[in-house]
Amino acid sequence: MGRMDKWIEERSRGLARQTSRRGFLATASTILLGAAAVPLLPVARLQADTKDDGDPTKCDYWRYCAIDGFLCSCCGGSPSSCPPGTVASAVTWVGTCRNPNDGRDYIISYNDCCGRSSCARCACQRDEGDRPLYRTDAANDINWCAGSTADIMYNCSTAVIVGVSTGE
Amino acid sequence: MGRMDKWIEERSRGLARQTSRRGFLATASTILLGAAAVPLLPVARLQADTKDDGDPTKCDYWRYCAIDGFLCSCCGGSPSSCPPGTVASAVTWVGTCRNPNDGRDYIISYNDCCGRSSCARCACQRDEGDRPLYRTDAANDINWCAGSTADIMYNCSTAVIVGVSTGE
Amino acid sequence: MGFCKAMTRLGLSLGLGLLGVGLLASGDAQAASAAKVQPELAPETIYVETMPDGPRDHWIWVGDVNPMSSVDTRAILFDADKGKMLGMLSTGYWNGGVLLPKSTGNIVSLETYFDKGTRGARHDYAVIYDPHTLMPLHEIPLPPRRMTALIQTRMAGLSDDDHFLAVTNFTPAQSISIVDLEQNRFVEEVNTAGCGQIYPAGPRRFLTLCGDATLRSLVMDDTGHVIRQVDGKVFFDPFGDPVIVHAERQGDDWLFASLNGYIYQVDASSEVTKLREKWSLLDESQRKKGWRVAGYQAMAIQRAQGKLYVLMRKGPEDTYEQPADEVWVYDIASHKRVLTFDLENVAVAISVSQDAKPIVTTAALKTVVPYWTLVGLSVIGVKFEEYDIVKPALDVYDASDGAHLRTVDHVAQFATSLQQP
Amino acid sequence: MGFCKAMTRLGLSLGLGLLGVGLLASGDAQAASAAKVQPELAPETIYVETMPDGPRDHWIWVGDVNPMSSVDTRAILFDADKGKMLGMLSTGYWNGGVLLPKSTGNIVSLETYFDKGTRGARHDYAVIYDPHTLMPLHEIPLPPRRMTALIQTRMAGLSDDDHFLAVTNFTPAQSISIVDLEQNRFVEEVNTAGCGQIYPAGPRRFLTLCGDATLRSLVMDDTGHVIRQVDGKVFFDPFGDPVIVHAERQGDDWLFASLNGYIYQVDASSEVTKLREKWSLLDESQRKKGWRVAGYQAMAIQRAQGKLYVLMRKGPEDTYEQPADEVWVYDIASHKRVLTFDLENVAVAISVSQDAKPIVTTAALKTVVPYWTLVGLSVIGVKFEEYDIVKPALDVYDASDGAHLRTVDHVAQFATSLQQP
Repeated sequence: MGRMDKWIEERSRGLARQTSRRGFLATASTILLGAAAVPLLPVARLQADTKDDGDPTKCDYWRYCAIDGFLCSCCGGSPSSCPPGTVASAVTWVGTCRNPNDGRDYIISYNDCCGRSSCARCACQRDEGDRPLYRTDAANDINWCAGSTADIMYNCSTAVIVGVSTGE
Repeated sequence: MGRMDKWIEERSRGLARQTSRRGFLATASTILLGAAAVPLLPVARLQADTKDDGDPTKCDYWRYCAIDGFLCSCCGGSPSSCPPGTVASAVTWVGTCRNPNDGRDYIISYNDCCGRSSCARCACQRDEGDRPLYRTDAANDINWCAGSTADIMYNCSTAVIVGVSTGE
Repeated sequence: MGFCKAMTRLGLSLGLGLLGVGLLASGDAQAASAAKVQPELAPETIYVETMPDGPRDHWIWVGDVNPMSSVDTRAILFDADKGKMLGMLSTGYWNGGVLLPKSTGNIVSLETYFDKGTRGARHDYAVIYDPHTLMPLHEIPLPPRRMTALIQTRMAGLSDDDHFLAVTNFTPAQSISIVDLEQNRFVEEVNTAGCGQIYPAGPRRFLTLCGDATLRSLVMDDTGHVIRQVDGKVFFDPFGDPVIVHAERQGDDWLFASLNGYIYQVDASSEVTKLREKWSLLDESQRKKGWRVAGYQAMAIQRAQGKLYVLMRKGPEDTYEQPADEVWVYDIASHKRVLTFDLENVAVAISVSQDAKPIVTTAALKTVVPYWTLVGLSVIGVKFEEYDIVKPALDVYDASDGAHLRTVDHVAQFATSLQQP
Repeated sequence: MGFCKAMTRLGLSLGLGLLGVGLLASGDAQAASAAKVQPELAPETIYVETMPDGPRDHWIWVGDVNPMSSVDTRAILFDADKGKMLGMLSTGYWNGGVLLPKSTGNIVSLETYFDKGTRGARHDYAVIYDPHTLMPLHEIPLPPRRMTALIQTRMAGLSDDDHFLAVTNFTPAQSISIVDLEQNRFVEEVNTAGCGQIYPAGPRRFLTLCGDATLRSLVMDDTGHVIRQVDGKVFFDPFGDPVIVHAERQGDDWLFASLNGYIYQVDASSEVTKLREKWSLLDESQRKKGWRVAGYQAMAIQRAQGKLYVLMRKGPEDTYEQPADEVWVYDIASHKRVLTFDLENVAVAISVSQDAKPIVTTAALKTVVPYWTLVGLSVIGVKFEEYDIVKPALDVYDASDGAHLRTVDHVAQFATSLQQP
């Protein structure tokens, strides 16, 4: 390969963890929760409000480290809310992302929003610890609207803060 | 506007009759026919076979002078046949196109093929004598699958030779 | 090949990669120190948004006919000031936008479904959505004969009191269905052979545009039954100078633009509609240059100011539905052109808000790489597919001077109509 | 602005404009003379095509998950030799390809529909299509629990005698539905907690891949009822070196590739499945460089030649589903790499034909403008959206030497699977 080539090769290698054309579904280690239930995870005691800088409509927003889908923030929702007219998935999967503002690792719950056709805006795929389908605890590519009251009709993905990871 | 601008302006003006981003449906003067019926048009006595050069998978093929839709030739059909699994529209509209191979004007019937989702290949729009919707005899933009046995589910458009125009 | 491969992957990655690297890096840097001083972020509970309250003057519904997948059309709501998507409706097969009764604030969507997606029995509905939750309130069955065409404006209309809805049918026989939006039920289907598009004219009257160049009055009783159809006077020459179907209303008048750049202003105050006056959008030199009205939804009226906003382009008559390059603004009373401005991106639909500080929004087509790139490619003869290199966008302008305020990307798969709440 | 406007219209026109002008011009030129000497073209009667007869070895079904409009997925059939589309199926919501029973030649499609497009009751069907007319022969209702994921291969399977169909369900509880394709009826749904994807192993046995790293046997009687489920032996380390789900079969063996570049070759000849052998696709230097199996449908086997075709790329472990850059070919018996070739365009799925002169087809991603254009833009820091600048294409190669034979453009909205008739 020529030099230009190598430059591109390196460049894209470096970017590989940030992006991927691969999926349109959500990713990262998975646990089952009722939509309102408390996650069965180690969660530190929490206080109110702090810095949460970054643009939730951009794929590089810190909470999206393990997301894979259309960003609800571009679809009428937010990192923690579904667009009007949709329902939140009853099943959610979580990832652990570092908040660059306080350097802490947060457990993020990637609920799908369901019941409308694909939002088709801000497709975002970031693959941390993605594993094949039989590893449902870490499986990417699964449509997690399955089991929602709107069934499998996938619209977009959120990134809800569950708490700070006390780390393993 | 700068010179580059003007150049482009002229260029695109010149091309305007060939193409348009506008429609996804068929165009040109319209008459109602049973799918198999004989068109109520002046048609000269015809002999068999002659030159019909040109690429039917390209929008510039001579028969498409008044077409507006996805070319069935790119979808499993041909200028005179619908793709497998579809049905021909019961209603058709016709245009008059000049065959560059023999210099004659032919009456072309633009049957839609219906019953599958958009073929989504070879979108082709060429606007000769396009008129607004109330001019159904010349209206563009109408989904002519209406009335077909597959109803309004539009898949692609054909360009069938009806005969040589004896002129108006 | 190695080149091509790597390039493609670069293409795949570039979109967000650069930003990503930057942010994460800086994040790591702050980490150690920040952790000590800052409190933790509080846990959240997911919820479903409802529409924000407050003024909706600068909200706009984009109608997406999604031609590559017409089974999956949408109506998508944007806040044009914030450039933010607020929500969307899935509107079934080949819908083309929504109707917006002011009295209830509800959203009316004409939707078509087949038992098995693309096959089986067809079902048409007038679906009424709650404006706060965007959830369906009523699904009113209609005769499965709704007309589908690329232009969807004027395919249906609301009576001035929002009590009744009229829907154009095409099989290709032409008829009109009447729906009662207070009872939420279909009333009746009336034969309107030779007439199609719909223009409201009062609480109990719809006009329909006929091939004989007249606007016929459909007069209803209080139950929505059409008690008489009254022919109008011929108001234009359908062969010499046809008008486009997307007319705009000002008071009792409907303004139709023609392919040759005239406005046919129809007096619809009485059941027998007639031409009030014909005036020109163009002087002779402009007309000679080939300037004409352009796009699918080519006109919008700012009612309080009495201003007509028109999408314009230069080209042969047959190109009257191609994307527009400019907006020309007219004072309706004096017929004078009071403003012109270039479009940031070519556009096929235009709307203007009705508030005191109005904005213009356009359904635009934006190239996926910079324009000059495509110029360069075209100059050296590189070909690309037209529908590969443009994406629909929403452009927002100051209506008073045409200043471009912002462009919202990826608003639809293919947007052909704009509707204001 | 004038510049931008005009450019956009040029962009819109360029695709076919140039050719068009040329052809019409020459046409006019010939006119006068030609008319005298040539007979007229005969009138035609429109008809509907049926599938051509003859060899289908080089036909390929492309599975289109159409992520931007998942309501409208398709399966599209191409003749890879002619580069011609032969027909398409509309396969409803989030289908991902078809199953192709050799014995009947029919096409089996798993389709999901909702009463009103995106809402209302869900209905799943196994739809059987006639291979000549592409019309539905049977629509067999299934429990509405079919699993949907980006990877659709191995989500369902056919018994070796094509009598039974097994379908993976996910609610997220896991189960498998059995369908009788001779009686065209659903037989039963069996609980397979912890196990999902399906791999046929004989006329009355399906294997399902379990989270505990085993392949469990589901043994049926002649009516399709599962009479026992038999656990297999653990054959890989699901945490240390997970295998990808798209395995390929050679005789009684199923070959699974792992994220670290090993083949786990499972002996499925008996109900208790076990690892036959583990062998490596990579030497240590290749592994150190980060080479690994890539894409969604990453492997294909040319059975007669005993050759394994693998999509490969360089990158971190997490990127194992990103598009591949190269194809590496192995002799299965000797485990030796016998050929490598670059891909014309990066690809996410691969298939190889089973005839004497086999071809390789790939579901590729091609940029909408030349690669070097995007290099140029990226070098100067111009950003573009990844999903704006690539379009799915079908690449065709000579399987014997990897020579690129042709690229077929616009084969889908987003192709993730390839299936051979």
